[in-house]
Amino acid sequence: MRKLFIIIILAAFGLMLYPLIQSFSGNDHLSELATYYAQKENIEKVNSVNLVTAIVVTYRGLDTLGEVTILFLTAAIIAFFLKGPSTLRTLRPNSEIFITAARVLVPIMVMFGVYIFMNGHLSPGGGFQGGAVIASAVILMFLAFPDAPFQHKFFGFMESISGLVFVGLAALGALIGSGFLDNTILPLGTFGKLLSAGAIPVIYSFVGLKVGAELSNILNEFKSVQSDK
Amino acid sequence: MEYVSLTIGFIVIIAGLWAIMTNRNILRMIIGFSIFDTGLHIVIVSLAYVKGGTAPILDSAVGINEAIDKIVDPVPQALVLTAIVIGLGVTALMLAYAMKLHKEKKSLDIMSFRDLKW
Amino acid sequence: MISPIHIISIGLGTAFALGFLNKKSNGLAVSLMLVAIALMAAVSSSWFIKLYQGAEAIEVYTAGFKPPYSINLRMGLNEALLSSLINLAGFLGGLYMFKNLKNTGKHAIMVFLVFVMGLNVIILTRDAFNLFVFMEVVSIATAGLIILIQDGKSIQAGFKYMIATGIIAGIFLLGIIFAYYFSGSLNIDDISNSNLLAFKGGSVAVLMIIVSVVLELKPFPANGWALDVYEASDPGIAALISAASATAMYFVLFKLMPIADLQWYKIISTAGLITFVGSNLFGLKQTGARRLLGYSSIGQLGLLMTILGLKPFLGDKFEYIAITILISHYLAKAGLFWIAGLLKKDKLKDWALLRKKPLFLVLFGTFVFSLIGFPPFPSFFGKWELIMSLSQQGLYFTLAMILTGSFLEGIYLFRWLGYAIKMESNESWTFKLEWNKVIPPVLFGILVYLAGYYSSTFAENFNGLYFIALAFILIIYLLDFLPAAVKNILSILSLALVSWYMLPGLYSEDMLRFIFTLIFLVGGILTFIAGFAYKGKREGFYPVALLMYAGLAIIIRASTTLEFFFGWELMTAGSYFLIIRGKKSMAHGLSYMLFSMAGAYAILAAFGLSFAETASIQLSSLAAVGGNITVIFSLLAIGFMTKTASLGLHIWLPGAHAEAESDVSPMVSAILLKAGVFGLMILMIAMGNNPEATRVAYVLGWLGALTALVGNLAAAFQEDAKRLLAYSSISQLGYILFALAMMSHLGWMTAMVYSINHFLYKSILFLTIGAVVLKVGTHYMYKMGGLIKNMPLAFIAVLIGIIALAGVPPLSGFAGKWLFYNAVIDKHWYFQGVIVFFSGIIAFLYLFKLIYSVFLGQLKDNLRHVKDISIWFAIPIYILIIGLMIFSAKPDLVLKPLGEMISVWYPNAGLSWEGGLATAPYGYWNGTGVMITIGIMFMALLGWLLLLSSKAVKVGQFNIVYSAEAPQRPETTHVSYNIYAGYNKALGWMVAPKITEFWDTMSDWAHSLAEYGRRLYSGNGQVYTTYVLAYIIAFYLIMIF
Amino acid sequence: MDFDIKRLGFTLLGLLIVLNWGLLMSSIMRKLGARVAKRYGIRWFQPWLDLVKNYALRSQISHGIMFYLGPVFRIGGGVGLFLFMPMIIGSELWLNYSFHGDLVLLMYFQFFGMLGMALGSGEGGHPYSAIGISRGLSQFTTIEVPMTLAIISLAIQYDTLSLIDIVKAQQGGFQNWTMWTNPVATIAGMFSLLGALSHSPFNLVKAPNEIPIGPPTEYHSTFLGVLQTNAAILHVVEAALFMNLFFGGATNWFEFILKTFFIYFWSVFVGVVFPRFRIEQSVAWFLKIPLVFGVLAIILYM
Repeated sequence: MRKLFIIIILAAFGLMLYPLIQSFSGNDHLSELATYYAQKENIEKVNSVNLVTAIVVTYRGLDTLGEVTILFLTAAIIAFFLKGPSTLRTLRPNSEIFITAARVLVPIMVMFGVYIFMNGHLSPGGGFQGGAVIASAVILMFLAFPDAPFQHKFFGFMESISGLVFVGLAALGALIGSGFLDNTILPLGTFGKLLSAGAIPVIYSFVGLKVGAELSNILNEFKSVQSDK
Repeated sequence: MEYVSLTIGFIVIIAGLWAIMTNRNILRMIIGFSIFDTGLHIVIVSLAYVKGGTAPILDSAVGINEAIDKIVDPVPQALVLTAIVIGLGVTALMLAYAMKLHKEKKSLDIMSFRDLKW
Repeated sequence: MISPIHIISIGLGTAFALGFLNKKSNGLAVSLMLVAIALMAAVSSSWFIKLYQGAEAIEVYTAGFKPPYSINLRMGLNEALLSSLINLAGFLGGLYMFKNLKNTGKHAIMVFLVFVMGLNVIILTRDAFNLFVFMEVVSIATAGLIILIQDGKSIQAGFKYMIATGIIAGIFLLGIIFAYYFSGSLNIDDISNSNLLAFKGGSVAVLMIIVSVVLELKPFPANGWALDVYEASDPGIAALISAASATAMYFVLFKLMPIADLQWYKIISTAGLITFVGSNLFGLKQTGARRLLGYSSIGQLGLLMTILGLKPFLGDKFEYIAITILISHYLAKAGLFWIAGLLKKDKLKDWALLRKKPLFLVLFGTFVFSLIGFPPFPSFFGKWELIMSLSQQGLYFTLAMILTGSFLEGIYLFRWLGYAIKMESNESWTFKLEWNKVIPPVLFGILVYLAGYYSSTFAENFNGLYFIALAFILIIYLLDFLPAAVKNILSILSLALVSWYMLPGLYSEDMLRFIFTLIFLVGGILTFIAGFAYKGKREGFYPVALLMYAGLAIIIRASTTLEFFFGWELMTAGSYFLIIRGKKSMAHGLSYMLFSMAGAYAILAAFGLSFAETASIQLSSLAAVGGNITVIFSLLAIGFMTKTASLGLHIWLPGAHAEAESDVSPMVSAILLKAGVFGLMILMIAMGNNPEATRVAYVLGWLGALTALVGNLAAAFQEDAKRLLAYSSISQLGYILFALAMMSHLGWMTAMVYSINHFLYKSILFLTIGAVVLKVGTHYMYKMGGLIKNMPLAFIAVLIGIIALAGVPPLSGFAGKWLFYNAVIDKHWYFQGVIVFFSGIIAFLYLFKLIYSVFLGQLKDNLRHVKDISIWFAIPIYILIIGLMIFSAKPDLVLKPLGEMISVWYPNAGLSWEGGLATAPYGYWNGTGVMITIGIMFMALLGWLLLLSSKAVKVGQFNIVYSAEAPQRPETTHVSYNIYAGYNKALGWMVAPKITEFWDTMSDWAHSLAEYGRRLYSGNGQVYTTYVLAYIIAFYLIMIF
Repeated sequence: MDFDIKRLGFTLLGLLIVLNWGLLMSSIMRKLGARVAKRYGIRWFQPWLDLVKNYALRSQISHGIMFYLGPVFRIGGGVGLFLFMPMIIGSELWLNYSFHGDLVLLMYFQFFGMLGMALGSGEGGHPYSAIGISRGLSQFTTIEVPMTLAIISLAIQYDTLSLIDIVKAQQGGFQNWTMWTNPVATIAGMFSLLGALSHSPFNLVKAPNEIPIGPPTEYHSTFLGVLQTNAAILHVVEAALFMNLFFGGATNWFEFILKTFFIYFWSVFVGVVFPRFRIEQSVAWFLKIPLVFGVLAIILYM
């Protein structure tokens, strides 16, 4: 009975979505807004090879700030939410292969993460992606070395400092540049080089650090609900 | 092509909602949310597609002067990035909730958590 | 000026920086957070001041690009106001939760700070996607704050909140992305300019955007999750969710509405209306404070949503209405949640503890009254304008539903207030009050008054002087620590001052108002004199009594319907508190309040209808009403009749008057009821000439006659002296209603004479019986008896009172009866007249019972040493008796000017005078002559008897023939117990409590409906998601059809 | 107001006539009642003897001030009613003080005595007196309903509430009496007269035979004398009221005596024929048949 009701509702919902498909006609050319972003003179104003990055960090940087804030919030909430005495668990020891592979892979993964966010304005990728890769290195570590101490102070510090830098740079844009999150507070550099696009690589790097730190923190909180001792 | 991905996106959305609304297990519900979010992301990206366009990253294939004609819309791509991260945050928080709820009643059945009502 | 964007920098920067602090410096962290919120508040409020002084709204572009290429924030007047409010609530809320936050640690502090910051961005941003992002920020922060207390319930509530908002956010995002696809922009202004509604897909996108914001506003019935949040989270958080989040979300809807069209406004207003009524209906069955507040919050949001939906109809009034009601809700609801948190009691009945701290009781009352929309609070003015505009637009159904919802809200809020004031409670206040938890509600309490004053300055033709009276009452309240005598003197002086200021002018200009002023104010002074009999402080008595008198004086002074209604509501509030002071008055106070509220809403609706027709709120413009006259007249009459306690609307009165304190009974009986009479007279003067009004008046006449009959019959069967007098008041007011409804010269003369007489003798009787009750300690007549020897002063007063009430010549009561006969025959209302006459004779039954049972018969042993009534009661009683005697001996002193006054409206068929002899169309009467004749005859006969039996021997009490058996029920041995048993057998069916049963049944139905309906909220979070989705579908169906 | 010694003198004389006629009438009626019951009955001057005996009794007790004042109120009610009642039409002086007030005054002045009496005997402290009063008041309320209807009907008919004018309108012959011009009102009025004079079947209030209930039992000696005096006056004045209302009034004392006798006789006649009602029966009864006649009386003249 209940399921029938749900089926009816979902069917109705599907019917409601149908006009959207009906009115959808694909795109033959860029929308006016996108055209603006893709115009040469405007690209040069930001000087980022990756247009998505230009939008994410500069044009719509406030969204990104919100996004960072959401991860920050989640980490903070989980931190106090899952606090409390942990329950014991017993683990079977990890296999040698796994541990050895982890030893090799973790530094590489961290490096790769850093690479991704530092090149966010030049190639696919960016702060979030890089941060996520770093966090996956951390998760691998948790699995391989469950007893290893987690430097949560370090990660907390990383998180705060990168957040502050982000906000600071953004505010600096409002103070000395033409607006909040203006990337031209730093020299725009040569199009296509690592040191270009003004503040974008700096901001994205710190976003990457922050995301990495936050996700690691979250993972640590989940982990520490159970302990081995 | 874009119609297909759009329709698939919608189907995934409805599938996600179905999962949320019919599974009494909280973890399955959370998975339902992930599916729902994924559907949304597919829809967003489908809307960004421009016929014959490529990724909005300027390189040897797409010069700075011809960007307008060759790339797909970068805006939804930026938005979907944000949306994904938000979805991640929400999922993480829900999982934390699920842990706490389980700790409270040793059950993951949503029906067990009806202390507040009326 | 600091750019508004730095609200974000400050908030986020501080939140990030808090991560550096270690565990030990949590106190510092909270302080830093408060500093940050204070800075944010400083930014927004400085913008508010600047914009209020006329500066242009500013736009902030991010990254230096214009929208739609970048995200822009707007700081206009509305934005500045709302973000200031949010930051203020955030600051006080943070202060309030200082300890909780400190104990939970820096992470919770960060979440709190981000929450407040996010709300600010929601207000400021003009970009749809950015809005989505920050709504998610706030929603996640809320999910975090809900679990701050970390108990099982809050975790469940938080999870339900997350799944519900998860789906809502998804739909919102879908809507936004399609809006972008169709319009090519994410800027809200661009989207609204691109006419999405022109095609199907666009409409669906608009639907998704609007409906998800509506869902964020917790519409009924898709709001089960929100109720759980209000109930389970820490009250400090619930306060913020209710005050700050709701404010922000409401603004979002306001911001997004331009993308939709008129049809959508209508849908929104309907959804709001359903929420308002439904939520308040379900609130009836709640027993927990926080869940109740949740229902109330949702109800208020529904009202606000309705108002937003009505924006196209309200025109330039919209902002005033929305802001006043929003601010009332904001201040009151936050305040109530904070008080709930202080008290730490969730059961409504346990709130009786609150009265151990009078300050909080006052605050609680303030917030409740401001939620309902009583003056002088902002919502009063907002609701007034809303009703005026609605009726001007002809939206009667909406109007009726809004009033219904408000009424339902009043039921549970006043019931709750009654619990706090009167419920039995043996607990003592054990926990300490921390200053940081006291300041926020106190500050909001002060603000709600200031906001009220400020709102009144926008109202047209509103005399701000009335606030002086309120300020004076406030002073009296602040002086509450003084002994009662001092406050009594101050109160008397203030009434005397007002009388001295008002009376001379009225005497020459407006006799009608002069007489009522005399009754209200001089009567007030006399009843205050009796107050000297009370020792101690009498906490809280004087402010509320003065509030009632202020209301009465304002009614007299009022020149516009707004002022009249203002006074009317003040009077209601004051008298409510006076009534509920009585010993067992909790239920009576509530029923009084409910009838008064219903009556007030009827009046309000009628004023609205008249405004719609005449486009004026002058009281005099009531006369110009033509089209809807039957409805307006009936509504006003019903409204006023709730105060005159006419049949059907009377059930509040007996208990309320009987249980009131001894000197309060005459205030609420002899004086307060006359406000209804005054209202009826104003009404009939304005509209009486219309033939349609005459038809309604015919019904009123019958109603008055039946009221008189039933009131007197019921009085005859009472065992409680004050209840008896209360029923007597009902019937006396029935006479007055009947006489007024005749709408002729003699009829009005009768009504005025009855009003004056009733004031005189009912004051005398209630004061005397009240004083006796104070001495003997019981209301029940069968516990008294034979008091004539102990209390000669009281006996004489009651004797004179009942002779006058019975209408026996030569006292002034007869003047009313005589006029009444002439009026009835003149008007040809014979049958009604006979009923009234019959009930007049029944009055003898209860009058005899009253005086006999109390003063005659056998003196009870336990009363053998009772002293006479207090001198402070005797003074006003005898002043009134002197007044009564003068009126009796020289009725022409009063009747002649009355006649002149009434002939302005009804020039024909008056009295003609020859010395003391009055000649009416049918009869004649010489009051003075009758008095002298009877006086001489009586003295002569007395002399004769004295001559014949001067040697009569006085015998002892028990020197009578007496035989009795051992009693089963002692009271039955008192002869006056059920003395009219035979009469009861014959006629008792007429007073079977049919009407009480009727209202009880109504109330039962409402409660059963609420009980049944609220099962909708099954507690299953998954089910709530189906509601959410079904709600969206429902909107879609409405849209396509 | 001018003090008119001549008017006072005539009024006192009228009072004397009325008192003696009242005493005589009561003795005649008691005699009649006894004969119907096949008893011998009292001697015709018995009421005067009773009166003299009571006034002359030397032992007098009082329960208090109100007890003392009760009879004063009571007789004040009777005498006052007499004062405001026009006795003989055609003579300005026999109209007493009726120029001070109209029919309404008369109707309400009836209560003056009742109330005083009730209070006085109430102070006596005997529960039975209160029971008697409660019954009296209960019955009285309903008696007044048909009476009021009848009076209003008359007021409509004659367009006045002045008793003098009502009587004057009935002059000029037998056929002008209200009895013929408004028979329905007359019937209603005569029904309520039965109650007003408290004869059987409506005499539970006094219950003279079985139990010592009712106010008079509390009083004795002078007080009782005063009450008996009042009773004599009141019966005649009540009858006079009905005479004025329904039977054309009186233009001389002979007519007055004749008419009041027959009016009084009517109640005695009914009383002899019917047994006594209980209080709830009599209350209900007055709200049945007499009420119907009263309502009819008004409907006919509306």
